[in-house]
Amino acid sequence: MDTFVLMLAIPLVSGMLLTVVGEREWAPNLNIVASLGTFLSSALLTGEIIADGPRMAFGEMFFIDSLNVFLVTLTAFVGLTTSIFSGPYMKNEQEHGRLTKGRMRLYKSMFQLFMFTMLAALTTNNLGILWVAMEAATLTTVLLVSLYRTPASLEAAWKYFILCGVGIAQALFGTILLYFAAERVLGETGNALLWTRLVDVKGQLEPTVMALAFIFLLVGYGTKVGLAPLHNWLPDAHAEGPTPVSAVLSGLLLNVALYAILRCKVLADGALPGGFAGNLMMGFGLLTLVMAAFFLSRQKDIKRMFAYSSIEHMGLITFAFGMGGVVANFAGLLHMTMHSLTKSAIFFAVGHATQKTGTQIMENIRGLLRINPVIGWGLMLGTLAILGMPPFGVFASEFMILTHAMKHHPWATPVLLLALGVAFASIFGRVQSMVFGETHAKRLPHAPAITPVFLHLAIVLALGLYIPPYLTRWFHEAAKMIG
Amino acid sequence: MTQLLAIDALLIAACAWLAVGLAGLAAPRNLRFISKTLFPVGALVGLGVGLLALFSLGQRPETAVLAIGLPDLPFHLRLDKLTAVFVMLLGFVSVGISIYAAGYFRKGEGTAPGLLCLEYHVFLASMLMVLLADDAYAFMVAWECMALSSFFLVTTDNRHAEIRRAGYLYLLIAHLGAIAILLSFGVMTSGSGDYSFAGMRAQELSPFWASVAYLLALVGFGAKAGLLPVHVWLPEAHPAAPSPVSAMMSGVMLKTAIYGLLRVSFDLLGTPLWWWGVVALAVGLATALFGVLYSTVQSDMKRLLAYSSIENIGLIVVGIGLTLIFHAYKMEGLAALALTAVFYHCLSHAGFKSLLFLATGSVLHATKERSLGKLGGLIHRMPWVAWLALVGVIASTGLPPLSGFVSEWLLLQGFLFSPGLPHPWLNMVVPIAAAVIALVAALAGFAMVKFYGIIFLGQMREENLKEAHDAGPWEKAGLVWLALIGFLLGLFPSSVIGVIDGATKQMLGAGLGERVREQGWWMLAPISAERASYEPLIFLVTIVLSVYLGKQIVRRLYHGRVRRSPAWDCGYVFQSSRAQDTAEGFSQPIRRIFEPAFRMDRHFPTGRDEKPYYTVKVEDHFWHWLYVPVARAAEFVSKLITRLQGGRISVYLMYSFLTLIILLLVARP
Amino acid sequence: MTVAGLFGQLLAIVLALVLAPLLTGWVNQCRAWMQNRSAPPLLQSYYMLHKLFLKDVVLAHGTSSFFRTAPYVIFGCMLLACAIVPTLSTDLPLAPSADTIALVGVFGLARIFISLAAMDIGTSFGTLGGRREMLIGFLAEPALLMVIFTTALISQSTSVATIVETLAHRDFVIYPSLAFAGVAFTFVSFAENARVPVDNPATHLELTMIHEAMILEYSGRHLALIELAASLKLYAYSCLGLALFFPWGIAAGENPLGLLAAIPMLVFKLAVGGAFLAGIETINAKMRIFRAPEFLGTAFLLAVLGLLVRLLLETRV
Amino acid sequence: MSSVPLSAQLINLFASVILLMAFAMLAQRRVLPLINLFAIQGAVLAASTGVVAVTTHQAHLYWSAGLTLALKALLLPWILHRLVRRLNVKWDVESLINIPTTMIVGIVLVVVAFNVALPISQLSSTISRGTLGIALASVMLAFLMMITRSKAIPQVVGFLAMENGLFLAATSATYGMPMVVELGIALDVLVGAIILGVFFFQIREQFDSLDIRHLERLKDS
Repeated sequence: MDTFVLMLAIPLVSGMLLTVVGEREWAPNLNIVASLGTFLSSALLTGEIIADGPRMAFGEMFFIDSLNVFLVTLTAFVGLTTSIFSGPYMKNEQEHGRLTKGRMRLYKSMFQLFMFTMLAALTTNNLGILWVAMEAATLTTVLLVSLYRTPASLEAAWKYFILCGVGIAQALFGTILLYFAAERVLGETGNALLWTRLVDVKGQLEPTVMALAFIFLLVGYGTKVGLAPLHNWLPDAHAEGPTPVSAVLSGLLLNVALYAILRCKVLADGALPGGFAGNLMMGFGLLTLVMAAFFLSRQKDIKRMFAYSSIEHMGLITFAFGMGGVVANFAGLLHMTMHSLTKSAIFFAVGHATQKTGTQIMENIRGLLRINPVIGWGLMLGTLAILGMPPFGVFASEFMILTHAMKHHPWATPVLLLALGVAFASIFGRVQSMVFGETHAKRLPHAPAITPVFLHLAIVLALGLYIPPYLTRWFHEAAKMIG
Repeated sequence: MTQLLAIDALLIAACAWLAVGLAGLAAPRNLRFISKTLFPVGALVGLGVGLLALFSLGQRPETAVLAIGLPDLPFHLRLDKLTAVFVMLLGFVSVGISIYAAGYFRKGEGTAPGLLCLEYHVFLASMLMVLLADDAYAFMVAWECMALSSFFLVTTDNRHAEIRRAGYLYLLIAHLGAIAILLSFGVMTSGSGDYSFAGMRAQELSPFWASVAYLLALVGFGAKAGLLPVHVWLPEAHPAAPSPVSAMMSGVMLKTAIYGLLRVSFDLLGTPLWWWGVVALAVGLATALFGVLYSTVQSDMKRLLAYSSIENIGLIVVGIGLTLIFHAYKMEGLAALALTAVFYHCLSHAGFKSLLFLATGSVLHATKERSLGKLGGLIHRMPWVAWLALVGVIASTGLPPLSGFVSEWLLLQGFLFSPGLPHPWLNMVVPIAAAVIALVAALAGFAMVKFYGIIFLGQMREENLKEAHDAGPWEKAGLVWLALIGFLLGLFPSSVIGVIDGATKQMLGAGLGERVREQGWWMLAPISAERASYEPLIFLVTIVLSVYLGKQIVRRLYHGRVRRSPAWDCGYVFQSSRAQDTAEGFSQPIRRIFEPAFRMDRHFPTGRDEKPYYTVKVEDHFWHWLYVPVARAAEFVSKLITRLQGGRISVYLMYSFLTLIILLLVARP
Repeated sequence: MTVAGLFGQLLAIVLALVLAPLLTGWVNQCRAWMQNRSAPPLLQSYYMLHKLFLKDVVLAHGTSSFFRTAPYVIFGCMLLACAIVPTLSTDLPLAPSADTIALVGVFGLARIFISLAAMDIGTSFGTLGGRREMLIGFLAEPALLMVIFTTALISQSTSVATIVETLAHRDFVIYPSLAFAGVAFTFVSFAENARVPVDNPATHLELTMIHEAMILEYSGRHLALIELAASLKLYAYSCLGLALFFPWGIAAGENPLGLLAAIPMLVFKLAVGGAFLAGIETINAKMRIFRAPEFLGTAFLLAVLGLLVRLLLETRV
Repeated sequence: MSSVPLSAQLINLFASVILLMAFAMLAQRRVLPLINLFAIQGAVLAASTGVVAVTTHQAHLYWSAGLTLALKALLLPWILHRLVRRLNVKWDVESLINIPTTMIVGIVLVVVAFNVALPISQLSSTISRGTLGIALASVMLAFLMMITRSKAIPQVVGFLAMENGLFLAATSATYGMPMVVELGIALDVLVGAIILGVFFFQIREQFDSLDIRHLERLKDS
C-alpha cells in the first residue's frame, strides 16, 4: 500500500475507531500504535521523497515536496511523542476525576482526527482543501480545548472557535480572491486552486488581486498562527485545554497555519515582486514578538506563559520568513522545527508539573527538582532551550535569524534583541523559582512518561551542535522553494 | 601529516573534561568515587592543558575546523598566543581548584555530587572552548554554555531564595551581555555575513561602526567581567556559589571576558581609536574605585572578595585602556608595557583570588559561617588556611614581593611614561588616573586587612568557633598550589614576562621580552635598569635575611624568653571578644569619608529604646538609579500592553477587524 | 656590583641602624627644648632599646604566631627601606631591587603586618589602632606615590638612585612642581611616622592614639624591634625627603672618600630636619582623628597638583 | 442598462438583497426574526447561485445552489430555531453599541468594501461585476454584527452570515470554486454549527445564561 495513503488513512481510521472503543483499557496503546504507524509511514514517505523527489497523490489533489515532507515528519513525530505522553497523563486526569470515560474516548478520537487534519493540510495541493483542513483542525481542537467542560475551558473554547472561525473565514475570502486571480490565467477548470499549477503561473497573477488576497490570507491564517493583535484566543486555549492538546497546538497547529501562509506567500511573491508579502510578514512578526515579550512578564499561569512564548516564537519565525532568501527561510524552518520540539517538550514537563502540584498558578509551584528531578530538569532545560541558550538548537536558528537581520534589516535587530531580552527575563525568573526551592507535593498514581521530554530535548541539543548534511540539504531545498 | 597538534590535544582535553563530567553523572551519588577519582583526574587534565598552553606559547598559531555547528559555519578553532596565555591561566589555576574541590564537596543537600561534577567540568570545558573559538557561533555557544554551567553551579544550594535571586540576576545579565556581544560580532562582519573571526579581521570598518562594535563589546564583556554599571550580579553570585565555583568564576571566568575584550579590540577591530582607550580607562577606574570602596564595607567575607574582584577587573580594564591609548598613538613599546601589565594582572588575580575564595571555603566548612561578625581567631584552629590565605592577602593588596605587586608596578610604570602622548588632554588625565589607582591599591589594603584580621586574627567572636578544624589534605594541597602560583608570579616576573611576551608581540608587534631578558632572570626592568627596576627575589631575600639575622642577633646578644599573661589593654578590664571591632565597625571610617558613594540605611539606638540596637545596611546606588527604573519602565510597558488582553471577545474581534481594515486601506504593493 | 658599592651599601645600612635611634632621640630632645622641658639625653633611645631587649617578652593570651612574627618582618621591611634610600651615595647594589614604587610597597607591607598584628590581640584598642593605621595608610600611601611620581617624571625614572642623581648632579633647574611635592611629602611623613598633628607618639590617651594603640601589647624584644623599626622608618623618610628635595652632598660615584665626606653632610641635614620636625610638632596640636583624612587628602591633592604642574609647566624642560 | 443581460441583473439584484439582509440583521433587535432574516439571506444566496448555474451551465453549481438552500435556508435556521426554543432564550438582542451608531459604521464599511473591491471588479470578466464588493460588504457587516452583539446566538448568526457573504463571493463573483472545496466548506459549516449547538447547552449549563459577557474571565489585564 502506498505509504502516503497509509499515512493519511491511519489517523483517520484509528480516529473513527477510537470514537467507538476509546474508553477501553488498551485504547491509549491503540492511540500510540496508530501514531507510531503514522510516524513510520511518514518516515518512509520522507525516504521516498528524498530518493525520488516530489510526488503527487490522488491525481493532483495531494502533493509532497521537500517543504512539506519535513513538516509532515515533524508533525507525525510530535504526534507520536504526545500520544506516548498523554497515556499516563490522561489516566491521571481521569483518576483525579477531571474527566469521564466518554471524554477520554472523545479525547483520543479527536486527537487522531486532529492529526489527520494536520497531515491533510500539510500535504494537500489544493488551497481550498487546505482551508477545509484548517477549519477541520479548528473544529477538532475546539472539542479538545473544551474537554474539561469547566467554565474556563468553555470560555476558552468559545473564544477559540469564534476568533479562529472568523479568522479562517477571512482566509476563505482570500482563497476566493486567489481563485479569482488564478481563474483568469488558468481558466475555469478545477485546477485553479492547485498550488503546483499556480506556482507555474505565479508571475502572471493579477497583482492588485493578489495583494488583497494575501492580506486576507495573512489575517486569516495569521489568526491561527497567533500573530498579534489576532492572537487573543491562543493563551486561553493553551491554558485551559489538557496539556497534550497545548503541546500539539503549540507544536503543530501554529506551524501548519504558518505553512499555509508560506504557500500563499510564494504565490504572492511571484505576483508582487516588490517584497510586499515579506514586508507585511516582517511587520507582523516584529509586532508579535515585541507584544508577546511584554505580555510574558505579567503571567501567572504557567501554560499561559508558555503560550505567549509560542506567540513570541511564531513572531520570530514569521519575521524570518518575511525577510526571505534562502538563509532566512532556512533559519525559519529550523526555528520552526526547534520550537515545535522544544515547546512540546516543555508542555510535557509542564503537564507533569501541574499534575504533581495540582495547580497551574506559578506562585504555587515550587521545588520541582525535589518533587521529581527529571521533571524539574526537563522543565529547566526546556525553558533554557526555548529562551535560546546554546548549545540547544533554538540558539542556532535564532543566531541565523539575528545575523541575517543584522545584515539586511539592521533597524530590526535592536527590536528583536529587546524582545528576546525581555522574554528571557520574564520566563526565566518564573521557571527558576518553580524548579528550585522547597515543596510539599504528593506522589502521583501513574509514573509520568518522561521519555518524550528528553527525546525532544536530546534532538534539540544534538541539532544545536550538529545539523546532519542530509537535513541541511533538505532544509536548503525547502528554503529555496519558499524563495 | 597526522602529527598531533597542540590544538588537537587541547580539544582532547576538553573532551576529557566532558568525559569526567559525564562519568560523574553515571554514579551521581557516589561521593567517594567522584571526589577522590574524578576531580583529581580533572585536575590532571587541567595540568595538561596548562602545560600544553605553555608549550604552544612558543609555537605558531594553529587552527582547526570541527565539522559541527551551523551548516555554513562549522566550528572554527584557533590557538594563537593570546589564547594560549589565557588557556595557561585556565589550566594552571584549575589544577589548584580541582584538587581543592576533591576535598571540598560533602554529602548534603542541594545538587547531587555527580551532577555537580558534570556542571563543573562542563564549565571548565566551555571556558576552554571560549578561548579556542575562532568564529562567532562557536564563541557564542561556548560562551553561553559557560554562563549556563556556572549558573547551575551558583544555584547548587537553590533552596535559599537569595541564592535563586543571585542566580537569576547572574544569568539575566550574562544573557544580556551575550546579546551585546552578538551584536558586536554582527557589526564587525559589516554585512559580509562571514561570521568567522578571520572574516571579521578582513573587514575594514568605518570609525563609527568600529566604535559601535567596540562599545558593544565593552558592554557585553563588561557584563561578564563585572564592569560598572553591569556589575550587580557579581557580588550576589559569588557568595551564593560553592567556594571552588566562586574561585573558578572569579579567578578564571572573569578573565575570559577580558580575553574577549582583548580579542575584539586588538585583534578583530584592527587599529583602535584613541578615545576607546579613554572610555576603557574611565570605566575601569570607576569600577576599580567602586569595587574597592564597596569591598571595604562588606560584612560577608565572600561578598568582600567579590567586590574586590570587581576592583581588580577595573584595574585590568584600566590597563587595557592604557594599552589602547598607546596603541592608537603607535607607541608600541609603552603599549606592550601596559598590555603585559594586563596579562600579568589577569594571571596574578586568577591565582590570589582563587586562593582567597578557597580559603573562605575552608572557613565556611569549618564554621558554617560567612558573616565576618561571627568569625575571628581562626588562625589558632586553622593555621594552614590562615597562613596560606596571608599569601593571597598580601598578593591581592599589591604589595611586594608577591604577584599582585608586579602587575600594579607594571601598570604604574605605564602611567609614568605616558607624558609622551601627543594629546594634551590625555596628558592631564592620565596622571589623575594613576592617582586613583594608587588610592585603589591602598584601599584594597584596607579591605584585605579587614578580611584577614577579622576572620583569622583576634579573639573568636562566637563560642562554636572553637570546634573549627583545619582544612583536609586535598584542600591544603589545592591552597598550596595556588599560593605557589602567587609566589612564582611574584618572584620571577622576568621569566613569566618572557613566557607571555609572545602574546604581547602578536597583538602589538612589540614586546618586553628582549629587554627584560637582557637584564637577567632575577631583575625586572621593562624599559631599562636606570629608569625602573625591581628584583623581587633579592627584595625577599633581603627581608628574610634581616628577619633571620635580627632574630639570631637578638637571641644571641640577649635571650629568647617568653611569658604569657592576660592582655594589658591600657588596664581596661572588659576584654571579651565583643570588644573587638565588628566588620561594620572596622569600615566605619570609610563609610564616613566616602559617605556619598554609599546608599546607607542606618538605625541608631535612642535613649528610650527597650532593646537598643544599631544596624547599618549599605546598598548599591546603581541598583536604585539604574536597575529599578529600568525594571519599572518594563513593568509599565507590559502593563499597558496586557490591557489588550481584556477578556472580552467583542474587543478581540474588533482587533482583527481593525487590523483587516487598516491593512486593506493602507497596505499597497 | 663593585666592592666599593658593596661597602657603600653596608655602610648605609650600619649608618641607618646607628643613626636612626639617634635621630629619634634628637627630635625628642629638640622638642623638649622648644617646649621648655628638660630634655632626655640624646642617647635615650639606645638606653630604651637595650632595656627592652633585656626584658622578658610578655605575650597576651590568645595571640598567635602571627603576633610574634610581625615585629621581625616590620623590622626587616624598614631595614630594606633604609638600604634602598640613598643616604650617602647613589651607587647602592640593593637599589635596583626596589624602585620608589616598591619602596612605597615596603612601607605598605610593614603597615599591613603591624595592623594585622594589632588585630591579632583581639582587644578593643588593638583593632582600633589597626583600623586607624589603615585609615591613615590608605590616604598617605597614594599621596606618597604621587610625590614620587612627580619626581619620577622629572627624572624619567622611578629608580631612587636615578632620581637623586638627576636632581643632585645635573644642571640646577628650578622645578615648581617639587614645591608642591615637598609640602605633600612633609604632610605624609608626619602622618606616616605617627607625629603630631596626626598622632602623638608620647601619649597613651585611649581616644587619640594610633601607633601606640597597635603596639600596646608588645613588650620586651618585640617592642624593641618595633621601636627600632619606627626609628628606621623616620630615618628612611627623612633621608628620602632629603634625597628628593635637598639632594646635595650625596656622593655620585664609587669614590670611598666621597662616601665618607657625605656622612657629615648627612648628619647635618638630619639634624636640621629633626629640628624642623620638632618645631612643627611643637607649634601644632593634635587634630581629631577624622580631621586626619582631610589633612592627608590635602596632601594627596597637593601631590596630584604637583604632578599636573609638572606636566603643564615643565614638560618641555 | 439594456446592455446588461438579465442574468447579471438578477445576480446584482440578489446580491443587493443579501446586502440588505445583512443590514437588516445588523438592525434587528430580536432573536427569532434575526434567524429568519438569516434564512432569507440563505435562500436569496441559493437563488443567486442558481442563476449563475443556469447562466454558466456548470453542473456543480446546481449542487451548490441546492446545498446552500438545504443548509443555509432550511437546516441551520431550523436548528437555530430549535435551540432558541429549547434554551428558551427569546429575549431581545442586546447590542454593545446602539443600533443607529452601528448602522452608520455599517454604511462606512460598505463604502470601504466597495472601494477595496473596485479595482478587482473592474478586472472581472464575469457578468456580475459589483457582486464582489457586495460580498465583501456583507462579510464586513456580519463581522460588525459579531462585534456588537453580546449574546452567543446572535454572534453565531453573524458568523454564519459571514459564511453567506463568502459564499456569495465564491459563486457569484468567481462562478464557483471546485466542487470538492465547496463540499468541504459546507461540511465544515455544518459540523461547526452542530458543535456550536452543543456548546450552547454547555455554556448555559455552566453559566446559566448565554450572555457572552460571562465569558470574560480569562484575561491578563
